[in-house]
Amino acid sequence: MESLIGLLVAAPLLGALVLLTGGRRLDRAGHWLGTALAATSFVLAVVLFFDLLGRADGDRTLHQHLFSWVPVAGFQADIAFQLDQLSMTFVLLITGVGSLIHLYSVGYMEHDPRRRRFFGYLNLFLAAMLLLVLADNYLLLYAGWEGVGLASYLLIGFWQDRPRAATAAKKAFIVNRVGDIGLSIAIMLMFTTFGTFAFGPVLSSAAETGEGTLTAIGLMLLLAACGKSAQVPLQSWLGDAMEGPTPVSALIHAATMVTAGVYLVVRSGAIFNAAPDAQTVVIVVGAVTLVFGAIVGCAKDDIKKALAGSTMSQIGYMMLAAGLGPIGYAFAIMHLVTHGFFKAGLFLGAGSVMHGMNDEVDMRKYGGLRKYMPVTFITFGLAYLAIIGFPYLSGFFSKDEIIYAGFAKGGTQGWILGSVMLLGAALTAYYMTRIMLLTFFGEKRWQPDAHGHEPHPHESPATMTIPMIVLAIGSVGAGFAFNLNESFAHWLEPVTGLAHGDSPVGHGTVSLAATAVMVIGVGAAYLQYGRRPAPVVAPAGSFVTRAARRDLLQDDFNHAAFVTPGTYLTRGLVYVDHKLVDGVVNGLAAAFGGLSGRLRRVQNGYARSYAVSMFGGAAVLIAVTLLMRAV
Amino acid sequence: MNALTTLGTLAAETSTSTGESVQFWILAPIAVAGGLGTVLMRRAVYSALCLAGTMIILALFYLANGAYFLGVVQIVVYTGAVMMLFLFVLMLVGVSAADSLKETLKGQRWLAALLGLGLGTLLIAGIGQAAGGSFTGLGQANAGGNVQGLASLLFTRYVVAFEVTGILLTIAAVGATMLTHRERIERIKSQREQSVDRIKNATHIPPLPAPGVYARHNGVDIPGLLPDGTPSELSVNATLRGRGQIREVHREALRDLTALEQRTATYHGQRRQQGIDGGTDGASVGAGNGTEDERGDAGEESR
Amino acid sequence: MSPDNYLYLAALLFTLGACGVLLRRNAIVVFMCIELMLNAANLALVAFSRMHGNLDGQILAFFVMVVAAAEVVVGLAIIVMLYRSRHSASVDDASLMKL
Amino acid sequence: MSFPLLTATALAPAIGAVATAAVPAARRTAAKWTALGFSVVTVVFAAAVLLRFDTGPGADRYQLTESLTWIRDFGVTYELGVDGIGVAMIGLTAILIPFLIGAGWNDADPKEGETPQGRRWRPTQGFFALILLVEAMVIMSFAATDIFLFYIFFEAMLIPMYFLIGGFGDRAGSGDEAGQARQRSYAAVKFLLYNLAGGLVMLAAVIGLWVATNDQLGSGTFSLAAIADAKAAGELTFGTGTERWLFLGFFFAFAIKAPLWPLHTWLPNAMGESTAPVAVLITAVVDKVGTFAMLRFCLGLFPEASNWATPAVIVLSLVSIVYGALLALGQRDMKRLIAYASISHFGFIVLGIFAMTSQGHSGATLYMVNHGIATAALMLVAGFLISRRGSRLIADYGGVQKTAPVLAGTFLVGGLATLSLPGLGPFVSEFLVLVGTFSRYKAAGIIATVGIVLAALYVLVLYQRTMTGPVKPGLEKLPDLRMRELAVVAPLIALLIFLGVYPKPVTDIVNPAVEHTLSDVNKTDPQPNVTVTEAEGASHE
Repeated sequence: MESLIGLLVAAPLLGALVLLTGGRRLDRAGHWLGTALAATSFVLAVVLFFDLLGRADGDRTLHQHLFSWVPVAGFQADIAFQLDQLSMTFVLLITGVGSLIHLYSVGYMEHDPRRRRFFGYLNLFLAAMLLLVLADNYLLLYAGWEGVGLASYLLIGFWQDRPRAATAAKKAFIVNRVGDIGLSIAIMLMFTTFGTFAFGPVLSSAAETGEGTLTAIGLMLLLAACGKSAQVPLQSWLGDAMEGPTPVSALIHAATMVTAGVYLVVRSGAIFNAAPDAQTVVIVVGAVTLVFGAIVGCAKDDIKKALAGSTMSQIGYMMLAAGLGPIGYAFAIMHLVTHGFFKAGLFLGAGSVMHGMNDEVDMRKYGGLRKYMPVTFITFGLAYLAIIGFPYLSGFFSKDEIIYAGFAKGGTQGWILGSVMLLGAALTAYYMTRIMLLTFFGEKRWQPDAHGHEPHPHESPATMTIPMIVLAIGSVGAGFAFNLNESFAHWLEPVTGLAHGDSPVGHGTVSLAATAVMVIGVGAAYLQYGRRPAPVVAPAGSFVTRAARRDLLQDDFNHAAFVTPGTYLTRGLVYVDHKLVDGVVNGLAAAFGGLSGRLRRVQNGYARSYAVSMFGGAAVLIAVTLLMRAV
Repeated sequence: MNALTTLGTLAAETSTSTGESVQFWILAPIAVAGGLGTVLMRRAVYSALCLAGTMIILALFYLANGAYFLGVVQIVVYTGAVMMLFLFVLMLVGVSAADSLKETLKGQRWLAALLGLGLGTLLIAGIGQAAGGSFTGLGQANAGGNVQGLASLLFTRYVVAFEVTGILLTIAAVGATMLTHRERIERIKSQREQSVDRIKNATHIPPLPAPGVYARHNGVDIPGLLPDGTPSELSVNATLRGRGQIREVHREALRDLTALEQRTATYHGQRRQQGIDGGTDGASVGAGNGTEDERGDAGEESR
Repeated sequence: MSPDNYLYLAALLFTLGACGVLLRRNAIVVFMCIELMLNAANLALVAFSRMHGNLDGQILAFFVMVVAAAEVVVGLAIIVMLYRSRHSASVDDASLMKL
Repeated sequence: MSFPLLTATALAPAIGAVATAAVPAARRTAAKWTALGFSVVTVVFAAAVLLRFDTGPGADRYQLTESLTWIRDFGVTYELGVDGIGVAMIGLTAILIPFLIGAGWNDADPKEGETPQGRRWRPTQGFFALILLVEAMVIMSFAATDIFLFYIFFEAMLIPMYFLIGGFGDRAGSGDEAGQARQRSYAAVKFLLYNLAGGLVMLAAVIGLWVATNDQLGSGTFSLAAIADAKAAGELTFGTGTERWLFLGFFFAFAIKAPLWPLHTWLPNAMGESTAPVAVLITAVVDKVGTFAMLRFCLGLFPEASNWATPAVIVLSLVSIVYGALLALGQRDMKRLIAYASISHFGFIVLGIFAMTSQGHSGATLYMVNHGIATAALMLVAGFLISRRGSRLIADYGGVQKTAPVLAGTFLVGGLATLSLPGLGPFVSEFLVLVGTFSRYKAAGIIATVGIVLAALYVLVLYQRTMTGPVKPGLEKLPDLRMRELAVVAPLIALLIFLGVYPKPVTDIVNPAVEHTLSDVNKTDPQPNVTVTEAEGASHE
């Protein structure tokens, strides 16, 4: 069985290699090959899953040690995999959603000349992501971590001839790199502290380590998580990442990659448990992002950016839950999975809408689409209900559990967290409803685009609708299934541990409150957008709105804080290097040149003046000898 | 010869005799004067002669110091051969090529003077320091005869050096011939051929005009005059021309001519007044000669 | 008188020769001055040999003469060449050693 | 004495150089093939060295040794021998050269409309002969275990390099031929003077060393082995002052060669003006001699002084890392950008060397190899691009990826290797260096990580400006990589991936040598402060 783990990663990796180096002859069948390989690894994942189910709770951890990667004295890094419940969950999510989105892309990218390469990149992403979640040590995880970064870079910038896409891709990679510093420093700290960075020994011996070190490691890990999961303060790239093709946004920037940060935190739970300060910071980051993303989501008119904001805020939920420790880990992952379903579904829906609307992304130019694309409408609607936490859909369960856990943190902290999350829930309901109304309800507001093409909204082909349907089913049913006598939490318990804090408010109350705020949010949105037709051109709006449209000025801040000074610094240094460092050298050279220029005047070529110096020399010699004798 | 022996006896003694000192004090200033002359004379020939003089005096000093062989060699080889070589070269290069003593290099003269003084004083100071009053004469060294003594040394201790210098001399001789030898590219033309192509390209077909061939001058360095009185370069030897050693005398010659004509004219005037004596013939003949001469000259040129 | 005077004379002549070398431009004259210096040296050598009472000084002087002769031969040949090529025997005209 | 394998390895390219130079002017292609052939022969010999090298426990430190007396009076011997580090470097050199020759296949041909000036005028032959000559000298300096011998080749290398830089410019004929020539000769002279200055100081140190040994051992020696024995026997002990001066003398030369800030300014000129293969030759092969020599001579001969100088050197290397990266960001000229990137990387290498940990040393050695290959890939592709457009300015490019996707792809891979992406060789080495540094000097390690971000920045900015976006006018007809060019780049990339995924072969060779070096400077790795309980650490079975 263990040997299958390697195959999980190998299949898509093979696909990537073949598709990227294969050349044009693969153009016709390439996409099917990619999809097939993705499906293969999904099948393998299912097989392994049932194998794990077949085992006893205790030994549901498989290891596969392929070969020693970097053996240097004390520093032993291996290419080795570890499959336990946590990674199993991710593997299923990744391969499952991944395969669906491959299928979807077959239709979505049909007319793109570089479709083969697109699938190559998708496979590459799958391989890297699987490596990330299957690695049994932090260094290998780091490899996968950067691998998904690369894949997302390639996919965001897939339409490279669009300058904005290229810029967005670069931005994403750079910001992630900043996060990666955290991960690498964390690994170095682990190495210096434990002499290893394999999950097993590190996590098992985390407890008997000084809290200071652990806090440092935890914060560094958090930094990495912020980069990858677009948490404040490293969130700025996610919005721009929507430049990429929509399937990419669905797979990478909604369902899987952006949740890697949560995986990292949960995986390193042992460390965080022993470092409460770090946990607090995690919680804060989560809470801030939660609200931040929600606000941004409320203001955007670009449907994908709005969804991106929502992603941010949902991951904020997960992060917060992960920060809560054992009482939150399981639910963080649970919400992660359900979110994977409905957010992927939402994105695919959005993609299908754009597909029908000549890639128009401005929601204000949609309207009344439910008549034209019913399947999209229904699937999108179900996912919508799921995300706003409509009772007994998946979002309802996972989110409520998290909110409950927040209260369960206890004390004022608990109250603060709970209320913040409730506010978040309200905002979620508001912006999702807004999207829903602007897109599918009301009158049609689209006009011919620049080329005078009147968009003809139509339902997408089966390759696109089928995944949407599957995901819709998932987003409806997953939460319920998971929550049956906490099956999901118990499944994860051996890895993450499970605890029930003492909540001041009961379960029912929390659910009730959540539903209430949800209703409020929906109502508010309906009042604003449902009753009267929305203006095609966005109104100026208040300062807050304008700020939110600009992602709450995050880019402006980054620009002012880093980009501009950096540019000036480099310019200055170039000048210094040329004028100062080089100038000294050149000056020296010039000085010598001048000196020799003077000296060569002596060589005037007249034999007689040479004779003069000769006799002079003789005279001096005689004088010296005489002096010598005299002395 | 007896002079030599007396000098020898002088040298044999361990302190110089008054005779020698007298000789020294007479000859030394002359030697120095010769040296000065060598340095300061404008014409190279004079420098050479001065040098020769100095050398002869030095030869005498050698003799006085008991170096008979060297003294003789000095006179025969140095003064006789080397200096003559110098004079030959001077002749080749131009006897009267007197270089102006005007200094071209800036400050050269001052430096030279300074160095001269410095060097001189230093040397003299050095000698003064080293001077040890008494000295052993060449008595027993020259006992078997100076030449024999030299020979025995030369062919025993210094034989290698001697051979080497021999080789050096040979090389020098060969080198000198190599340097001065000029490779002839084409055969020397015979007189016949020369005249032939003189005719061919019609350049002074007749023999060149003779130099200075007119009244009261016949030096080779004086050009003949054309009828209009201007000198004819052709009439002077090419070498002299090359060295610019043509004596430009035609002006006063012309002046003399006009004076002569003047005189004849006046003489004729008197003759007309007096109308006696046949001296006119001679005069007329002379004048006729002169004119005849000029005509011939002019004729040569024009032809 | 003491034979040192010969040495003084030699020094004087040598200096004169040196000055000549520095001052004169006519290569031949320069040459003569060099000869003068050599002769001065010879005089000193002869005087030395007399002082020390052996003939080595004279031998040396003899060699000096020989070498001087060789040198003169070659040198004068060079001068003649020089004169042929550039119709002047001035050492200043041959100032091509300048870079 | 067995077959002199090392001599043969060095001799092969030398003979090749002569043979290539001897090819008549008209037979240009023949010359190219000759050069290629001999470089391949060298690879074979290097492979033999690799195989014959015994990495087992208890193997000698220096193997394949050869020893002949040379100048007895000065104790100069012809001593060759390699430790693991030397083997790695020789391997790198031997492997790179054929690709450089392949890449520079047409670089030295007479330009269009340029008529051969006479029978003796044969730039092509000269170009390849010089490259082979450099290879021979580099291999010798990697193999020499006699300090004087090393010094000779260390210096002699400059001569062919000088001609390579000054004599063969880019085809980037941007009109102003004369200006280019001036720039080129300036660069060549600058390169020469810098390195000569270093060499001079080193010579002084070499003589000083000889004097020191002469005073204490009675007979001066340059042989590493002899000195090591004498030290071990306690017969040879440098005074603190002496040792420091000698160390500084050697280090100065190596720091110029390496190049370390602030002695770096010759590199951008040299790499900017010379053709791409020569630029690679400079930074990937020749400069490595500097860092290699730091490991073998500075640390090996003057351990105390090395420890004494460590703080200063670490600061310098940190400055190099950040400074080089920032300047790379500021460049307008592709090749200069890569040059500054190299400066940053050399900072990493030196950092690893002076971290004095086994990770640091192995990392540095690996880094030398990886950086060589990565820079080769990036620079050569850049060279292909430049030769197509005839300009080195980044601003002249854009959207290349649309017209020449393969070129863009390879360029990107090269770039990713430069920013040390996991899965490609440089990542392993860079991380080892970082860990090695961090485990001894926390702050230094953290500052060095900044280099990671900056590297990503300059690489991706370069890629974005040149390859993405709308196609710049004048590039519509840009041809994609040709067969020859692909044949040059593809193996390099494969090599990068292999070294990234399975560097074990290299580390196995390097590790023993590293242990020796560490014991030279009598340092041991800092131990983790928590002893891990291998509870369920069933991570490897």
